Amino acid sequence: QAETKKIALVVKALGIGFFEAANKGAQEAAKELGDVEVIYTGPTTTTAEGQIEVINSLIAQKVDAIAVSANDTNALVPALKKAMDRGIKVISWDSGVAPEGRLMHLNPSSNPLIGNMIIKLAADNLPDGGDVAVLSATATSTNQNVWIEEMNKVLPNYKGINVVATVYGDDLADKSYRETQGLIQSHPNLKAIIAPTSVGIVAAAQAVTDAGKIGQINVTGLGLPSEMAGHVKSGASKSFAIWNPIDLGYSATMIANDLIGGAEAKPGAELKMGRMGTVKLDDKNEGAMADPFIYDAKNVEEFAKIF
Amino acid sequence: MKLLLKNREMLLVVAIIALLALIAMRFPPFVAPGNLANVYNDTSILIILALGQMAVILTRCIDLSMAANLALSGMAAAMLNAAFPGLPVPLIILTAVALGAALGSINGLLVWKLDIPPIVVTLGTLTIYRGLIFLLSGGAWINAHQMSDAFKALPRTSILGFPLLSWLSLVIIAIMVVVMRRTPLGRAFFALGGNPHAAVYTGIDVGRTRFLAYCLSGTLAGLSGYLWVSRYAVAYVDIAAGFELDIIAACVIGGVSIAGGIGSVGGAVLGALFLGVIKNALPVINISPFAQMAISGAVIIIAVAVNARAEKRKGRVILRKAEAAHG
Amino acid sequence: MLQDTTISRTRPAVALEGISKSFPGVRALSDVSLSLYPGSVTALVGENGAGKSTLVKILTGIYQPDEGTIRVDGAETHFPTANAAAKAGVTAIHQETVLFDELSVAENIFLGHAPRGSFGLIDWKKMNADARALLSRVGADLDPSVRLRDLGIANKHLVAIARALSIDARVVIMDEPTAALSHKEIHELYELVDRLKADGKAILFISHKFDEIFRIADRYTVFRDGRMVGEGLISETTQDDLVRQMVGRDVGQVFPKQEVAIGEPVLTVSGYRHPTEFEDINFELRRGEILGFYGLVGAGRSEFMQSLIGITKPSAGAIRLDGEIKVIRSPAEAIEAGIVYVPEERGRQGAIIGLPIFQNVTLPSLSRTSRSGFLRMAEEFALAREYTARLDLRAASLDQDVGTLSGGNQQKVVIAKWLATRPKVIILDEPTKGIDIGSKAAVHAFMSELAASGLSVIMVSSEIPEIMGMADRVIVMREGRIAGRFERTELTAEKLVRAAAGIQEAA
Amino acid sequence: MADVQTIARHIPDRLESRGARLIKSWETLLVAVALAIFLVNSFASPYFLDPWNLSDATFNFTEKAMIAFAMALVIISGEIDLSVASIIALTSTVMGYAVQLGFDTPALVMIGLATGLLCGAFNGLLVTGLGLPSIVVTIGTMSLFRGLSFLILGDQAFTGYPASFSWFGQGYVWWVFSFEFCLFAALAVIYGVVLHKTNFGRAVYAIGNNQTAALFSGVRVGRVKFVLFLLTGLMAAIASICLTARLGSTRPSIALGWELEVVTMVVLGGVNILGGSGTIPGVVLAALIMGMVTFGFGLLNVPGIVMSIFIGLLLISVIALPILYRRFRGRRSH
Ligand SMILES: Nc1ncnc2c1ncn2[C@@H]1O[C@H](COP(=O)(O)OP(=O)(O)OP(=O)(O)O)[C@@H](O)[C@H]1O
Ligand SMILES: Nc1ncnc2c1ncn2[C@@H]1O[C@H](COP(=O)(O)OP(=O)(O)OP(=O)(O)O)[C@@H](O)[C@H]1O
Ligand SMILES: [Mg+2]
Ligand SMILES: [Mg+2]
Repeated sequence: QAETKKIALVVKALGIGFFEAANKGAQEAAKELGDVEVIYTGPTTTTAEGQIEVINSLIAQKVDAIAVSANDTNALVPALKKAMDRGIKVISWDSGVAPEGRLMHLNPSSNPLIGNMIIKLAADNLPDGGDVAVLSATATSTNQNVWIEEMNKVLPNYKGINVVATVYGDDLADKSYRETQGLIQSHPNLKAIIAPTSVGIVAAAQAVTDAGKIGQINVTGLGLPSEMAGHVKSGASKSFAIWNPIDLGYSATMIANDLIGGAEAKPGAELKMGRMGTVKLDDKNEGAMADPFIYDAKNVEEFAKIF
Repeated sequence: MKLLLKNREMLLVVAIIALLALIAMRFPPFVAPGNLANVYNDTSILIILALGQMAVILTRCIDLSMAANLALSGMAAAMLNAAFPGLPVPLIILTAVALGAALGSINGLLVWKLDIPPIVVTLGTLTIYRGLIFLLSGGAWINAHQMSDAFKALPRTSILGFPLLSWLSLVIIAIMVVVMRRTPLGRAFFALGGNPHAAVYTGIDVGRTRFLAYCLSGTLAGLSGYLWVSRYAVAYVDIAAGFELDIIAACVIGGVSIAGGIGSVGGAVLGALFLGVIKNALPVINISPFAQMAISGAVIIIAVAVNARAEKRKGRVILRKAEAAHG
Repeated sequence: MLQDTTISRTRPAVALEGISKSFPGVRALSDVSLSLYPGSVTALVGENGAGKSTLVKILTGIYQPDEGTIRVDGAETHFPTANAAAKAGVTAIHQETVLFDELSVAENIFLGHAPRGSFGLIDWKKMNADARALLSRVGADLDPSVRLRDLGIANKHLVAIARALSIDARVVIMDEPTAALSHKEIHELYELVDRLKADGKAILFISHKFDEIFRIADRYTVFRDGRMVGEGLISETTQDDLVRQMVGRDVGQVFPKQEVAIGEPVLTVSGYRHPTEFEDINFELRRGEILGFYGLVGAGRSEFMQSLIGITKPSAGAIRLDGEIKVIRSPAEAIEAGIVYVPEERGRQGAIIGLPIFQNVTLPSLSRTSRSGFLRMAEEFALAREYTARLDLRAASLDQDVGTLSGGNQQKVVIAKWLATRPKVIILDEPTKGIDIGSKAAVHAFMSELAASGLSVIMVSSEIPEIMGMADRVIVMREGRIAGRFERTELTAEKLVRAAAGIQEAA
Repeated sequence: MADVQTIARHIPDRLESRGARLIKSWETLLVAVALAIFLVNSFASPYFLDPWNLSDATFNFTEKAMIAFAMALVIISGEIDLSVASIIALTSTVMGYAVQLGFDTPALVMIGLATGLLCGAFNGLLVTGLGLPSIVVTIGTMSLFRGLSFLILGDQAFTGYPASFSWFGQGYVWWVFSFEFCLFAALAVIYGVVLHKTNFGRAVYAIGNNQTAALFSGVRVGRVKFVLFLLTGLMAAIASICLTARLGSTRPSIALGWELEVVTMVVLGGVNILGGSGTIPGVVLAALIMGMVTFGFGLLNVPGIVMSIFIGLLLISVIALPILYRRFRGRRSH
């Protein structure tokens, strides 16, 4: 009988709903595979040093694979390189690390698609155009920055939509809340707030509700149905998008298992993702899982029970 | 005595007005009464916490665990609400306050009965309390949708046009004024901080008084825990992480002497407001959010330097005393 | 023991029986008994460290006795806290000013028993009014709302006295209440004591000033080394008798002054002034001389002496050492130049409690015992042994924390520390303050030896006998200025007191 | 009484032998704790006793310990420096900026050290020059220094450090001994000598026990304290070089929260937070203990925050135990 393979799912920080859901998917994959044990771990605050400490202890335990959602694109590279030197398969998912530090990166969805999606969600509810603002996570988070960049690229396609400010809530509820208050203050004509982060979107919706601006300012972006259900119901958010974090955790685990099994991550390769099918790697060894899915008053209740 | 205290508080009032004027030049709507009320509301929790911290600092101690206490009490309140949505909110608040007081009393007991230096005690309990939140919640967040509407609504309830949170902080300021000025306990805080040795001669039990100061700061932290969690409608391990330093900074800016014995309710409130105005203003006057931290740091340093100037002991003036006596 | 029939018939208001109290290394009180009678003033006398203040603290609930009982009106009681003693009607003016600089005068008076108004809250209006009344009773015209730190030392003492009176007591204890008071205030205090006596209060009065004791006391008790060695009626004793009981030997022995040939000037101070503390200080100090500096507490002597070693910055003035002008900006430079200052506050400025004896001794001389910045323990022990032996230090080992030594021995360590720097000029600020009679004699003998060996000594002292016994010349300071200069031959206690208090020569 | 006065007594240098003092010392307690943790770890995880794993684990504490040495001196002198983690951030940012300007490794190191020294000098000046309480000053500079780093970097990161630079954080001197570990060991020796064997170290103790008396005794109190703040700045800069080299990138949030961990390490090492006592061997042991606890828990995949509970409990109990013990003994002897 083969020994159980150990796959570590390293997240940005423990306790965040999105990652808890990803863990659910990873456990599902482990059960399906039978001979895989998933170690769900991560630092308690979203710092690179914390993740390095975690990665070092995973290397010491001689895990077979590490799948990481990185707090910092570059800072993890030395530690992850060391892991690869010791024969550990390393992939990144959700938030990526620089190519030298991993075999492949699994994007939840393609970055241009997400960038387009978040601005589209805002624009769809603004037929006459208007001012919108972005509330991001930490200024250092890789994925948010990429999405905002992609969003700005397609901005000219949306006539009349002005992005008036980009602020950072650091993925802290209170800071996001205060930043939103600031936005409401300084931009009296604000029509929408785009928060491509699950912490920020909830805080922004709360701040808009408290300021009595429901109906005037629409909060949208990326969030979890379970956390956003109330705000969709109240009208603070008309719609938002997210990919399924359970699927993401599931896919990352499956890919890691495939790599342990001998598959090679190179441009053009197709890696197996169990029930999610396969992912095809591009020239940067990156692949995308699926399109983001839109949630609104019609379907949010149903998904809120799941994640 | 009053004059000098008044002076220091006046100085802060002037500083805050100057600050508001400066902000108004860049962004006039900031000083609209409605917005100022918002800023006050946003600073309410800091004010409440700063008052608790002040009591502790007055007795020559320090409470680094206040923010962790807040987070733990807040998480407990949120989890209680999530688990039993039917539970009356006042009961939940009471639980949070009691838990906060209990956590504060642990600090107090360690300082009182074991004579461990306060900074070590609260440094230790800071990490322990944070860790307990993780153990309690398993690291999971409690989100808005898990909280009952009544739970979230309380601090937002509007009375005479102002949210209850603002009123609550005003009530606590009033209570603290009375406690600090007109109860033996409040006076004992000042006396003991000014001269712990002499305090014994006046029948003040130094250890017990410090214990009570910690209970007070813990109670206020517990209350703030509920307020924080319901106001921001979310609870997780890291809420208010690092906030202990803001609390201490508010006290220091407000002229509370870190060496104990000197401070006032008015000063602490103004110190908190000063920080609150800066925090709220920076995002709207288009100063890079990244400058925020550097500015608060500079403000703290300037405030300490100014306060130290004001505090600097005048010489005993043997000569002038002689002249006065003869003249 | 002496028995007096008239008094023993009235019951004592408070009686102490067989009280003992030890501190680590010191037995402060052993088996003392003392009774205080209504309407009577008992004087408690004894040398420094005899245990007087310790007894006061036991009577006021600050210390707990190791053995013995306290009776109030015949009933045995305990005073676990200061409040308990106050409730039982025992109040005290303590020797240390146990006041709060940051609080108002009124609050200093009423802290712990402030008048309460509605809801049990402190009634500030009443407190200020009551404070004003009490202050006028002790003859102080102070605003009760002013902050204490803005008062001078004498007014602070008056506040302390008012505080003692704010408790409706039947036993009033005064531990050296006049130490910092001026003439006028002292007389007002006497009248106050008379009034209290007439009101039937029992009074315990502690003082080192005999004129005072004979002026107001009815009875006396003498302590020596923590024991009661005598008691009786003031009317049946004399000053000499009291001193003999206190000291337990001839007083002359205490000041073993050697005759030394005075040499050339070593230190010349000219035009020293400080904007607020002192001005116009000029004098010279000669080889082998002991120059006494006398003055009342707060006369500015310490402040001036500290300016000589660079702690207080003078605004003008110059020092010549052996004829050469020296600029001294820090104690380190002073030590280098050969001027050392043995500070008056032993605990705060002298001994470094927490460090062992030998490290205390060698601290200012490290440049001599070390080599290129690295410590050499053997040299340090040798130096420490040499100087502690010369002062006849009593200790278990040189590695012992100075904090564990008795006050007198701590003072010896401090003096050894400065001597080890091999100075030319040594300034001793209240060198025998708070040390026992044996050590005092040792310090005096040693001071004499120092002078004989060619050192120049400045001795700051507030004790007239010490000044008269030891000094070759005396400079009297008052309120930051020199108020008189006296040669040994023309020295009288009266001249010193007059100069220090600024009283004109009697007509 | 009389005979005592006449016979000059010989006072011995020390009462207890070196061995006896060693056994009663705090360090002995720490060695016992360290051994216990080592044993528990060895049994709890099969991966613990592996030279390479242990070597990797040293990175958990070496950088913090370097700062802890200087911090120990500052705390013994009765002050505290809470800005160290922010100095790391600012130093790292300035070095990152210098990289963008094309400086090479030796220049980067010099620039880093200079930045640390400047920060230390700023703290030192405020504390000794203006006489402000160090705890408040450094709470202020803690925000200021990291704030400056946020101001410079914003949402950016500096990367592209030269390959030779990364050796400071990733290089090995010999076999499993990393450069960082060797530097840690060397600094431990240097600080041990400075604190325990030099006049400067003696001055630090004297100031910590009684600043006024030290001043009266000719110790240049202001100068010594200023140097101590310079040293913490310098050590923070050295730690920053190692950490930056190890991460290969600079973000303003680098080393967030380290100040409390460093203080914890120092206090756990037996340094009295109120000043006056403490030793470098104690700090070294505390660093090892904290490193082993973190690593041991890490091997069991226990979240970091649970480890911090353990460290917090360890901190309080290690300080409370001797107090309780003394009290218990005192009660029995009565
Ligand atoms: N808290 C204490 N700890 C240790 N020793 C003490 C303490 N208080 C007093 N002593 C010692 O007890 C002895 C008696 O001191 P006490 O203050 O009672 O003397 P005193 O008679 O009041 O002297 P003085 O005339 O100088 O005021 C002294 O040797 C003193 O050093
Ligand atoms: N206004 C005051 N408030 C508090 N303490 C005072 C005041 N004035 C003087 N003192 C105290 O009285 C003592 C003597 O003051 P200072 O040293 O300046 O004068 P001095 O002439 O040297 O007196 P001494 O005879 O005690 O040496 C000091 O311990 C000082 O702290
Ligand atoms: Mg006394
Ligand atoms: Mg003096």
